Amino acid sequence: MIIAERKPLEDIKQMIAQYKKILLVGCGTCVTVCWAGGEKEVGILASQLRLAFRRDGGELETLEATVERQCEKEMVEELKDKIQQVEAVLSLGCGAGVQTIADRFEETPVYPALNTKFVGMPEREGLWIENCGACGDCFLDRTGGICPIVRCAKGLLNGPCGGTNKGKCEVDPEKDCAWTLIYRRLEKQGRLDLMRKYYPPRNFQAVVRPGKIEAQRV
Amino acid sequence: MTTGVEFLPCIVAFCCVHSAYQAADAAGRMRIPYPENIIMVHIPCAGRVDTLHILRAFENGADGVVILACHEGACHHILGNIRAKERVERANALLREIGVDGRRVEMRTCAPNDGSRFARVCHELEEKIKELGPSPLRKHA
Amino acid sequence: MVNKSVLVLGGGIAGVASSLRLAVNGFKVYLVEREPTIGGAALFFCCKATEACNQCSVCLVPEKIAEVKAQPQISLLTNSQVAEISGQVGDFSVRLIQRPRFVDPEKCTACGVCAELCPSQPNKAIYLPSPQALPYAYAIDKNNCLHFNGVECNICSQECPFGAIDFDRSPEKIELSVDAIIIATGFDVFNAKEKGCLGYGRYTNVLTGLDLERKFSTQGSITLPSSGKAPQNVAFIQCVGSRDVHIGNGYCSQICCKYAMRFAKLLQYQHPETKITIFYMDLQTAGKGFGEFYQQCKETIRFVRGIPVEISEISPDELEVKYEDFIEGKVAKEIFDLVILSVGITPRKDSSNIARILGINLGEWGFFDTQDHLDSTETNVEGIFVAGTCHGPKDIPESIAHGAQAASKVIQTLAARGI
Amino acid sequence: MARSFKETLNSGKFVVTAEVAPPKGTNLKKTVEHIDLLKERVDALNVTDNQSSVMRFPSLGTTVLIKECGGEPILQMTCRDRNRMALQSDLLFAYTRGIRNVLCLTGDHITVGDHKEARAVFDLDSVQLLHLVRTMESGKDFSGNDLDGGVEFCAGAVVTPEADPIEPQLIKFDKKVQAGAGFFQTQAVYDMDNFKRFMEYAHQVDRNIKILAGMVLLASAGAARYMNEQVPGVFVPQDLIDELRSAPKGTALRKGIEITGRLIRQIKEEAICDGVHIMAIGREEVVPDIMVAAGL
Amino acid sequence: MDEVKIGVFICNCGDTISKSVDLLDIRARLEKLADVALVSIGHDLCSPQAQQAIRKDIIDNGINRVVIAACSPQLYGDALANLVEKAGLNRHLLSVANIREQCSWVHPDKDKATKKAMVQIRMAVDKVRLQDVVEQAEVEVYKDVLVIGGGIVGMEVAIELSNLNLRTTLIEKEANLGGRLKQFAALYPLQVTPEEMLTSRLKQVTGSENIDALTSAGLKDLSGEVGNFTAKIRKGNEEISRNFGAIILATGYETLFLDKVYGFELGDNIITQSQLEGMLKSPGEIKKIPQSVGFVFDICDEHSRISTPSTLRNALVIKERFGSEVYVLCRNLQVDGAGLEKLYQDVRNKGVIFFKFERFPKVLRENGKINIQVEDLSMAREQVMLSCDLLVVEEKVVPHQDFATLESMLNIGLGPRDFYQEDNVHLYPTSSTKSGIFFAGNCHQDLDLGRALTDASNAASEAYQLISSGKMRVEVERVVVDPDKCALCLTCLRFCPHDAIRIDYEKKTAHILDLACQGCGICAAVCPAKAIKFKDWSDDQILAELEVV
Repeated sequence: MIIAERKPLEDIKQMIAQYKKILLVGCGTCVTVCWAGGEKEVGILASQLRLAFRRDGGELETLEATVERQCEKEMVEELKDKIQQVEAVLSLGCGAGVQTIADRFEETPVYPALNTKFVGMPEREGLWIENCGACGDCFLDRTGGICPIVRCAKGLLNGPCGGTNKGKCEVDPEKDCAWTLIYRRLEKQGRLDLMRKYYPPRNFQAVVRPGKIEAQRV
Repeated sequence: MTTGVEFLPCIVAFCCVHSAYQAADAAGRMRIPYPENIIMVHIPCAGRVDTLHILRAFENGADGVVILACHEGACHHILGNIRAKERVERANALLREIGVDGRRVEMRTCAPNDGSRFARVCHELEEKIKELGPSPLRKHA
Repeated sequence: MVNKSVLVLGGGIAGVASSLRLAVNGFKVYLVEREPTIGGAALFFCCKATEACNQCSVCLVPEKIAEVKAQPQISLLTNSQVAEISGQVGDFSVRLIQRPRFVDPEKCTACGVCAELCPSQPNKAIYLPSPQALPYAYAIDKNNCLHFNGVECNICSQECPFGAIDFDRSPEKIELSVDAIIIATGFDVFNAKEKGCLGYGRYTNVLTGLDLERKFSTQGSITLPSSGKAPQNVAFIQCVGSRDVHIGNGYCSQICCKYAMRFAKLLQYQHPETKITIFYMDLQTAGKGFGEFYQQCKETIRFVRGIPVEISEISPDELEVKYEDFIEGKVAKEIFDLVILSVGITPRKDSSNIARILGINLGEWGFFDTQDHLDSTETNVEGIFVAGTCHGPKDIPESIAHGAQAASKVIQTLAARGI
Repeated sequence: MARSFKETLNSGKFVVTAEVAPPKGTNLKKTVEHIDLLKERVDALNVTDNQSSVMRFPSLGTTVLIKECGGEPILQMTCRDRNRMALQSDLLFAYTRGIRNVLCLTGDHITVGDHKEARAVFDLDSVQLLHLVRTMESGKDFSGNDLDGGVEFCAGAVVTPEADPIEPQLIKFDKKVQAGAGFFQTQAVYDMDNFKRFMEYAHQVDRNIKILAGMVLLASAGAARYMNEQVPGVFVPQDLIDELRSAPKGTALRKGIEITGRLIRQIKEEAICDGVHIMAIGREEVVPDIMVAAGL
Repeated sequence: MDEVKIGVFICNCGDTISKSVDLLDIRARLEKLADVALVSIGHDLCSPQAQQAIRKDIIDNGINRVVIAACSPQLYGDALANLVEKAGLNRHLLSVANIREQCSWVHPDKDKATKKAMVQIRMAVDKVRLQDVVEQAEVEVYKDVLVIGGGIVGMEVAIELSNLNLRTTLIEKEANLGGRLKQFAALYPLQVTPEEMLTSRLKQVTGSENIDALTSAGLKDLSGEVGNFTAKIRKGNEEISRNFGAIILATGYETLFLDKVYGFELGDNIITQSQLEGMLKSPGEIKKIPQSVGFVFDICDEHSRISTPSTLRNALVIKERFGSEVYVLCRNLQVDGAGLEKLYQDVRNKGVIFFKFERFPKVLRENGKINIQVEDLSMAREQVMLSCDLLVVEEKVVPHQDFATLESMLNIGLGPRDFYQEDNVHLYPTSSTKSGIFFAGNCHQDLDLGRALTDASNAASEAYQLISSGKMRVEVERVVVDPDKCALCLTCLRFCPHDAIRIDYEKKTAHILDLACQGCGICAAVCPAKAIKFKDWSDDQILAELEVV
């Protein structure tokens, strides 16, 4: 699931400083689940912006809308009449959402209110961690289901670096060293041979940016 | 700063039905006066207040917002007052981001049969908001 | 619907709990209460929360009373006492005497007009028994009201917008026939004056736990009775009237250690600079979450093992407490500006008379005795049960549980006898 | 011309190597002094490659300098700063300047250095780098194209004998040996029993693998405590720390040298491994004293 | 939605409110508000005739939303809701403004009080305009109760329920019922002996056809909500699935000997209370009658109601049976149970010597004897050396081992020291955070035998009260999830304090269990997609009320 986080208010204010009337668009899927861009956050950000503008002596009129998925052209189409009434759009979707709106309504400037961070999962409610780097060449079959590319700071494929200490990573003493976790799981499953094999360097161009997938006709 | 006419702060109080509302009744029965300009919005539990409600209260011109909940460990719904405290902290952060004094949002606790404490809390709140002055977020004339 | 009826004698928290449990299960309940309002002693206790709740359970009482209000099955007979009871289980006939309240609870809306106009000093003759009273109506205190002391005054009855006040009411006899009886007549606080050497009643700054409850629930804080200043150095003395065979109380009242520590915490929350000492024999710190509470108390409160034997007043603000300090092994003297006697629970003075009326026997220390110790509600008379502190010391949740147990035993006994 | 490091390794002599850290600039004066001081005394001189991700004068440049001064350099290469193309072209250049020894390292993470926002490459890791060197020696580049003029190196790697947990390290050690590592220089070791246990394992994997025990000079008790807490996989026994602490004021360095000397003499006499790699980080000038203290 | 017509009924409470609140001015201003069809001021709304008049007004003017501005809803709340219902409206289309206790009684200044009363009534009008109908319904519920734990408390609960003729299933993980009762040597201060009590309870349990006792059985899985729980019970290797209306946990406690705290291991002359009780229970086991016995407690667990009574009991049994010397060392005697103080006096009169310590006593083993060095407070801190040939030490009271798995299955939260039941006043004495699940005995509180039996009876009657009628009244969809908006993010499920939310994977939405929901509204506030609507306190109602600021 895509995890995003709201930009600081200062940055958002600068983006829309010159506008009097804007439309805030939320997205009902990933960013709702990670509490960043759902209908509730749209309401809170709109209210905060109105207060901020009033604090600086100005006035801001806001329209609010939340589409089911911002990365679908048909769903973004529903914003048509609201967009006509505003000078700019502030999108609370992930990067894909912002660009779907920008591509569809080219005459109206579209601004991102969130920073799309990573593909991840909730460790507990309110705390999300990255556990997939979308590298295009999944390695999980060889490590018992723990991704070294994302969860090891250096993305190593052949075992831990010299910097691991008591199972923790050199970069952050709180973070587990992925290879220690892999070692323990493979040992538990009796599949340490997987760790003993040599793995050649990764194909870093497995996903030529920007990625594209052409599905066979269904 | 108050130009002659005495600044009367407008405070919105989200009152939990299980504690603050009954404490207000108890204060009433003991005829203990407290400031009139506290607008009491009743909620089934302190956990029902959303950060949006707090911000909207400021948009409508409130000078201070308070959530009056049960004491910690005495909430009918166990976690209601703890959730409310987290939301007040978030509202504080949002207000500071806007450049407004975060102390305008606060959470206080009281017991349903403690009328005198309810009145005391209301007076303290009014003093504090008077000291902070009118909210810069009021609608312009 | 069940056409069985039960008499619950005593409207304290235990009686209320029994009545609620019976009413919800379809029983008709006559809740008889001596005072003008139900709620018993606990209704006048104060909330002992500091920044967090300290689990004193006092706020459960108004909650349960609100539930009684919502139960049409329960009819309240306040200001009344039992005169005579006869018959056996399934067919008790009860004669009650109801002292006049002079205010009709059905009509009175507690609007307060009468109290404003009442001329009697120092406190009004017509009053609201408590902010959370039920029935929520005013009552007239006969010996304080001018009307009954030879003065032609009926201002309140004329001014009452609802015509609720009627002076010429006389005590009424009420006859009832019920299937079972639950006695929940509660307790009396130990009269600290019996311990003359501790100076209660003689020295202004020696108070009991009950005085603290009253002061906190009315004023919300405590000041020295002698000077009105905030207390600097407070002493709590435990086991006053409990665990003392000489005065006939060979039992632990169970609640004094708990309320003493909660008061100590509340006092220090309001006046952080106050130093507090608790003199104890054996600290009763068992109970849900109370061990952890005691650990917190240990950080800020001084505990001294040894019960003081004598208090003498040097000046109203200086009380010299003489006690045997086990740690140093010598008799020590210390000055405090406020001393609280943690008085315990004792049987009601009129419990022997009630026992006579009902024909049930009293236990060793004057509480009502129960059949076999395993079932702590059935008395020696079948169909008569006991609930709450009239059977022995209990705190509020335990009284509620005991009341519910009595109610459950009533349901089972009557079900067993096919009534 | 000094004997090649490979011959020294195979000669069965007790091999001693040391380390030289290039400057953060172009003033090579001190580096040349260190090279001249040590080039005769030790069998080979390691040159660190942006150690702890701190940008410095390049390792390749320093090894060429050592060659010019007549020393036998070991080129250290990390995978942090160069991708597989840059690594191969650097190796071709090094070979042409007579550099025959290379130490393959994964390298510290970019965020522990002084260019925390730089892009870390890590195209390869140390094991893959060893495979790269072997592939080039077979006359092909890493994509299988023929080289016009080949190379030939004595490639080595590092290992942490007292890492916690140790098993993953040992698995990686096997991989490096299978990848053709000619020699190993270990992380700092002080507890000889632990090290002996590691050596037994190492000889099980490959009888004639050459291992040099890493010797880091302890300048004070504080430095020893720092090593224990901060440096991964290093375990300084308490008695050494006490020994350092009990040393009178100002003589802690002398005590450090004496300890390192004693450890080297023990390794030599008990033939625990094939030699030592002396790391006197920032105090290259005392290496001769250590060697004297070790009776080399 | 038919056109909204609001009726505002203001009570003057016998012309007392109009003394400090200008009701006529308020009425004038209210009549101008949109959707307000009728504003009437009554003398006393609580009187039966006034309520008749209101009902007539509602029907005549076709009012479909009612605002009552009078005294505290606590006093007449239900009566007013019934009134609205009798007038043909749903009882949720009512909003009350308390202009007596919270306005005229506390604000002496007339125009300020009038202004506040106007604000209060305006908010009630704005709120009632958006209030929804919430139907009430009666739901069939199972009249069976599951009792987990077959100790004395579990059996007592089952017996009580069967006397109230409710069917119960009693499951016990051991091979036979009785639990701790089988171990006790005596039950002082109660006169009855453990054997008598055990046999009487077993007879009643096996005798009653209402009780189905399953031994060496455990709960494997639980689903559903109050009124219809579905429990999978594993007995031996077979699995039984049954439905229940309520569940009562009586899993009791276990004891643990903490040698690190005591600083020495057990041996043949240092044993724990449970071991001593085992020996006293079967005298044959005692190889040598101990001449002097020492009891020591209050070291590893200072606040338990278990160590004092069991020590006093066993000291008395030893004194009576063997007449040996008995010493008791402790810090505080927990005698706050019925009859315990008297037991303490009896034990002392029988010659048992008590020592109170502040610092822990030192215990040394020397050639078969145990020497205890304690600084006795009652003799002015004098060092006292005791020697005895048997030392009985206390064990720490801990929850039964698989409390964690059971808790995660039932999802009811843990209280202090990992015992059940959160430490919250409103749950006392036996309720859990989830309606329909209750606790009895030492699994949630520290109880001596007398209190445990009261607890058991109370838990049984709580369950009886809940499901004995076989039906439960429920507010249908008072809190409802809009499936289109729900993003299945599970936030509401994780935040609900009463575990009243489930995920409906067919309809791809969260689903609120009406019976289990206790109406706190936390889910509505926390839902990131604003998909949850709490009909009595919805977001738009609260925001509408805030417009008055």
